[in-house]
Amino acid sequence: MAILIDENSRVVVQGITGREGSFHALRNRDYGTRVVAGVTPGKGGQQVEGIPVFDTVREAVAGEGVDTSLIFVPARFAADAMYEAIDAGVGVVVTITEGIPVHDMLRAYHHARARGVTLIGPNCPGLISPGRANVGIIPTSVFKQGGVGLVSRSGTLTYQIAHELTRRGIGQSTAVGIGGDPIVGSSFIDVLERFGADEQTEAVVLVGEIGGSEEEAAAGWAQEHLDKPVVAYVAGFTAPPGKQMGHAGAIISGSAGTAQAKQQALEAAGIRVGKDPDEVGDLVAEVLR
Amino acid sequence: MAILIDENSRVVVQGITGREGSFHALRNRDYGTRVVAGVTPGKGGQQVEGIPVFDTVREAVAGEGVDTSLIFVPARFAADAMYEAIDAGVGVVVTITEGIPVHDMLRAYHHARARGVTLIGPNCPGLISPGRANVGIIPTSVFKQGGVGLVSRSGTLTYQIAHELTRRGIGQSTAVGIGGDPIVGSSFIDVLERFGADEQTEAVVLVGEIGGSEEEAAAGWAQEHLDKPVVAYVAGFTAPPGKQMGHAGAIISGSAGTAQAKQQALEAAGIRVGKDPDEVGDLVAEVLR
Amino acid sequence: MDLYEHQGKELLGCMGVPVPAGRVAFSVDEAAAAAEELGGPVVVKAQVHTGGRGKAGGIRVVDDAAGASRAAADILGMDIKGHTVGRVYVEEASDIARELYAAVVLDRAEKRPLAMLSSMGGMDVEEIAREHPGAIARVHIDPLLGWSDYLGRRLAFESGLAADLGPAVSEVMARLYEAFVIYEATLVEVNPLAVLADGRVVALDCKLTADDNALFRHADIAGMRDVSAADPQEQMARDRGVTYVKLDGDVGVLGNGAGLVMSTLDVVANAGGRPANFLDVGGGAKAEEIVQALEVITSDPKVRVIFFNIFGGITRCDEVARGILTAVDQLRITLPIVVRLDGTNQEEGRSLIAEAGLQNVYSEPTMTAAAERAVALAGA
Amino acid sequence: MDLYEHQGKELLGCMGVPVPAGRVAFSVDEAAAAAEELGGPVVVKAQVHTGGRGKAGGIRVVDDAAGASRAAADILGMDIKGHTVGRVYVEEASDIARELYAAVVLDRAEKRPLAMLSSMGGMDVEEIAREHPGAIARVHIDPLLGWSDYLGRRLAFESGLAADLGPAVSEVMARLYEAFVIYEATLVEVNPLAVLADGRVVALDCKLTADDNALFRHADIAGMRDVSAADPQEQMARDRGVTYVKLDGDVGVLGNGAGLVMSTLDVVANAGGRPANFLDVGGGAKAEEIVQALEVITSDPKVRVIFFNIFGGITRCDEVARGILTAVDQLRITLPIVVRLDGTNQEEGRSLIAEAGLQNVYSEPTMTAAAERAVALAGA
Repeated sequence: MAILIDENSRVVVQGITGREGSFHALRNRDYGTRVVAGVTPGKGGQQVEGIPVFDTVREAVAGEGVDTSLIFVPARFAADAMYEAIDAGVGVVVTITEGIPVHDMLRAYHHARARGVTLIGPNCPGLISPGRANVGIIPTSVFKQGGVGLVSRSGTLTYQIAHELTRRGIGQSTAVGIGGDPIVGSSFIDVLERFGADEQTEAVVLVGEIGGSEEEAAAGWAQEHLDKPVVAYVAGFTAPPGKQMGHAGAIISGSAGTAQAKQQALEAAGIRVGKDPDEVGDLVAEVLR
Repeated sequence: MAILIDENSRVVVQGITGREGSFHALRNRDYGTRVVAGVTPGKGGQQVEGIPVFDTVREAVAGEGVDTSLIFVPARFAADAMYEAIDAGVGVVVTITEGIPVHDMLRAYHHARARGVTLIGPNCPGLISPGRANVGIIPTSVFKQGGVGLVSRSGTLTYQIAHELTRRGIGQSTAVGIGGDPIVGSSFIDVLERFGADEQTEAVVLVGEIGGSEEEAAAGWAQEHLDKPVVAYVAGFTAPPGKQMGHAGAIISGSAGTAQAKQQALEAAGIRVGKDPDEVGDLVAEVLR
Repeated sequence: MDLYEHQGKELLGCMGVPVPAGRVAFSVDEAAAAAEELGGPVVVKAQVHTGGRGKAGGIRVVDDAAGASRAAADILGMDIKGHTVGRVYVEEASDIARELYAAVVLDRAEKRPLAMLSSMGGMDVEEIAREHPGAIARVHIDPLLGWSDYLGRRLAFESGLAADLGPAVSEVMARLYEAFVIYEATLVEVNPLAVLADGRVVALDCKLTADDNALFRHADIAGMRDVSAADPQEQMARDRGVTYVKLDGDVGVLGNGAGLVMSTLDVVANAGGRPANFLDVGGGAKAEEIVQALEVITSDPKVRVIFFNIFGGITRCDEVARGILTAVDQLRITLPIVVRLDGTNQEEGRSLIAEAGLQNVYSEPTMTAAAERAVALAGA
Repeated sequence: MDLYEHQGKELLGCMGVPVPAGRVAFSVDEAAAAAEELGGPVVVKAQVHTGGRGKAGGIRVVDDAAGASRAAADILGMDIKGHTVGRVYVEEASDIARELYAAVVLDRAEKRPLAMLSSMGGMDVEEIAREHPGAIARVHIDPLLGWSDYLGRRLAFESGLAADLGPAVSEVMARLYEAFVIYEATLVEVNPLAVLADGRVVALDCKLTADDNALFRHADIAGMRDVSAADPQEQMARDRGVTYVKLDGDVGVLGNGAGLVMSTLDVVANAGGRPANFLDVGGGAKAEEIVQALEVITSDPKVRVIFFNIFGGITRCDEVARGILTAVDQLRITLPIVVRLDGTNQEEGRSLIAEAGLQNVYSEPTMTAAAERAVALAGA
């Protein structure tokens, strides 16, 4: 039945009248997602191609019964947008925005957890349950419905890996881009836990990158708690140490956090690691055989 | 089996080397309570009549497996003491201290709730499960073990009412002084909920006073959720309007919060209200018959 | 602790809430000088810890220093609901286009701060709530997370003020919440929050209640206490660290714990008597505190009998007994004292009283019996 | 953004952390003047964004202005691990009795700030952790609740410093946490935190990393950026809003999204090539940003081929194609460009490239094929 979002999800887009907000709201709706409301303060009462716009998330929840929010507001206002969604009772909050201050996310993370709200992102492409719903900026053409759960810290790598799966005829249950920032709302483990409980999901692909220790933690967790096959990919083997590679998340500090260390941890947990996206596709095909 | 504390509770006294702290720690131990540790920063390694003193609550938890804390530290340090207990994994935190700033309690309340920790007080006498344990400053002589749960916003009124019960031969399961401040860690409803689930408790006495709307809320809750008889007492019928009566909690504002209004709400919920502590004793004897 | 308007405005001003320029004045001359300094028309406002000063004639708009002088002469010394006006606030007059209501208050039931905004300002908030239900927008604030801008937007939209005043009122609400937290207030109320003819949004009045328990962190606010305005007996009680409220009757009541003392008042009333006061010695009172508490009670000439109702927890009955005996001796108290001691160290306490054998000190075993005895003695 | 020691100390000083008096100097004369002003013996310290300056000779204790002048002459212009010293910090010399370690850092795994205190200061924290496991006391802070005094007590007791230094180090830790929050840092490290001979506890060094994403709220910190220290190409990239890291090879790599670009580097390496750089145009790049990104890459003379790897989500392939075509035209690029476009508007993007028919622009359908083609062209 996919995880987090499906054909019944009722989505509000915060920042819907912005350029990216309206573009992707309509793309998501075109895919079949129930994009039932938008929010832009001061534009309540307007419509975006038939999607009603509200001044506050609270009104959108009251008016359209939304349960999922997709946030496109600028970085300096993004935490406030998350708080508004959480306070209004939205259960899944997906933030695409990049460049959110890390202290904002520290607070938002703990606030959301205390309220049982699932945050996805920020600095992420969102998530897609192929054939059911697309909430975010993921290009849908490379996805097809199926049994592989995909979870990734990198947006474009998510598409690349999905592309490798799809062109081998392997579909996906849900692909979740958890985001590349140092503090994101949902970790690999949070998503793996859901894939573990999801009947549609038969195998999982985990796409990591240098920096932090999320992949190592996920490897240990999967070995103990997940009884579905996992294939992994890690980007950044040739990244020079001590340099920041785009994501604040991709900082190498000493030996921990290197792609090599992550690969070792994953393999030690019995997880096969592809050397490039192409090989990941081959490995998944193998484990599904 | 009583509520919140019993003969298995392992208690740490924060501020044990102070005058009140040591006096009541020993009184509580004399009653049979397992007072297994004390905390006073800088006095770790000492003993108070055989009770080991630690520098931090964390050490007390590690060393003596405490699960309950009793706090006697001065008002300006009391919130910090609560945070220390919560962070160390203590499950029930009882604060006797009065005069704690209300903004400190606002934060402590929400912090404790988010962690599933039960706060009792502040500005309260603590609680006693007669024959099992006494955690606080309650004089034990007027209590006896039995089937009446007692919950009160006032310390001395708690003793007075227990006295009325005991001299009629009616024992108590647990008596909880929730404290008289505007923000306390546990409300009437929190305690009623526990009495409802407690097998030892056959009936409940609720002791309220003017100010706030806790009694009204508790009346409504009890009518819907509690299938045990409740008798109530409310103090402050002759208190002049607009005056603050000792507790910050006992402020009359307009008609809401008056003793009359509370009595009406309680009676409307089918709860009998005694006109003085003596009559409360009679009413309890009646409902237990 | 309630602050005067001018004190509250000083604090709000520090937090960035726009307030008109003004000066406090304790005399007619100071009021005239303040008006002179401010220039132009000014408002002279009685500073009292109660509402309704407008209707009582405590607010006057005047054109110049001479007018301010006359207004101050009328207002200073005025009695408003039992409060004598000891100071006025002289403030530049504002050209008001519209009056709003704004407040942040501690919501005890929800255990969270509550921010309120209404387009219907100027009148009493209970009146707005009664006559225009739904006209007050409300948002609760998570005390751990603090303010976030969406709360201001919600208030602005839900009060119907967003279209033209959205950013201004959102900003004021954020500043009021900051003041509420920084000053550890239990109430910050601005009524009216005025929209001026030139479009500015300013606080024209301010009611700020600070948490007494937090004053140790706020020397500036603690220093704002107007000791001259306090009842002398209540001030005496405060100096001695006991809670005292003067009432109308003749039975002096003293106990430990607010609940028990309130109950004692009720029991005295049920027995047909009239309490002279509420006095709570609090928890853990020592002998000398008992002496001081009796000093406060006996300073009220209406008191004909004293009812001591103690149920000891942290308070020890022996300490209380020692205090009573010392006080009777030191203060030469001849009034009858009815004593009821129960709880911690009750035996020692009762023995001390019995052994002293004082003629005017009566022990009673129960609260009801003690109340009846006290009421009988008051009538004797 | 890493701050220099003197900048970090300035910020810590504002938060109430004790720091010695000091002056930054950009020349020998300024260093001498600073020493003169401070009086007495001073320390002259190279200001560089790297560790190990002591071993490199970048720290000198001198007696007076003349000594400071000589030290500054030696140190200014010095190369320390590839960083040229452009400024020194002249600080009053401290009489050190003991060296401690103190830090507050963002713990990504725990998603909470972590405060650390150790009695073993002066050496590298990794070294302390390796050689004296257990010598570093650690506490996590709840970001919603913030600091509370018990955390300082725990650190003091658990690091064995409570007996004589408890209050002082607890206070410093509270101030460091406040600095961490107020300045929105990801790291505040004081090593050594020194106990002086007179008992004072002062920060003798400071490493503070501010969150680039939060600089819009901190104009003071943003203004501390030393543009002269940045690599000119990286600065050029920053000015153009793209993320660029220079590497050693000859295959210029450009993609959207850090993960994909890193993967591209790996795939180039797997194909036997050597990437010349990491360049992430980020999400939603427009044509003009593509042009600017190509301007950065082509400014590196070592680049022999450019590999464009785009998988469009928020980025649209047609925009990228337009950018490439414009850049080739405007910048007169003759280097071979291998382009791989997938995702949003991929058909339009590929058509635009195909229709333009440029000789030096090659389209490839897959990432691996494109990498192989790029590596082959680089070797050609």
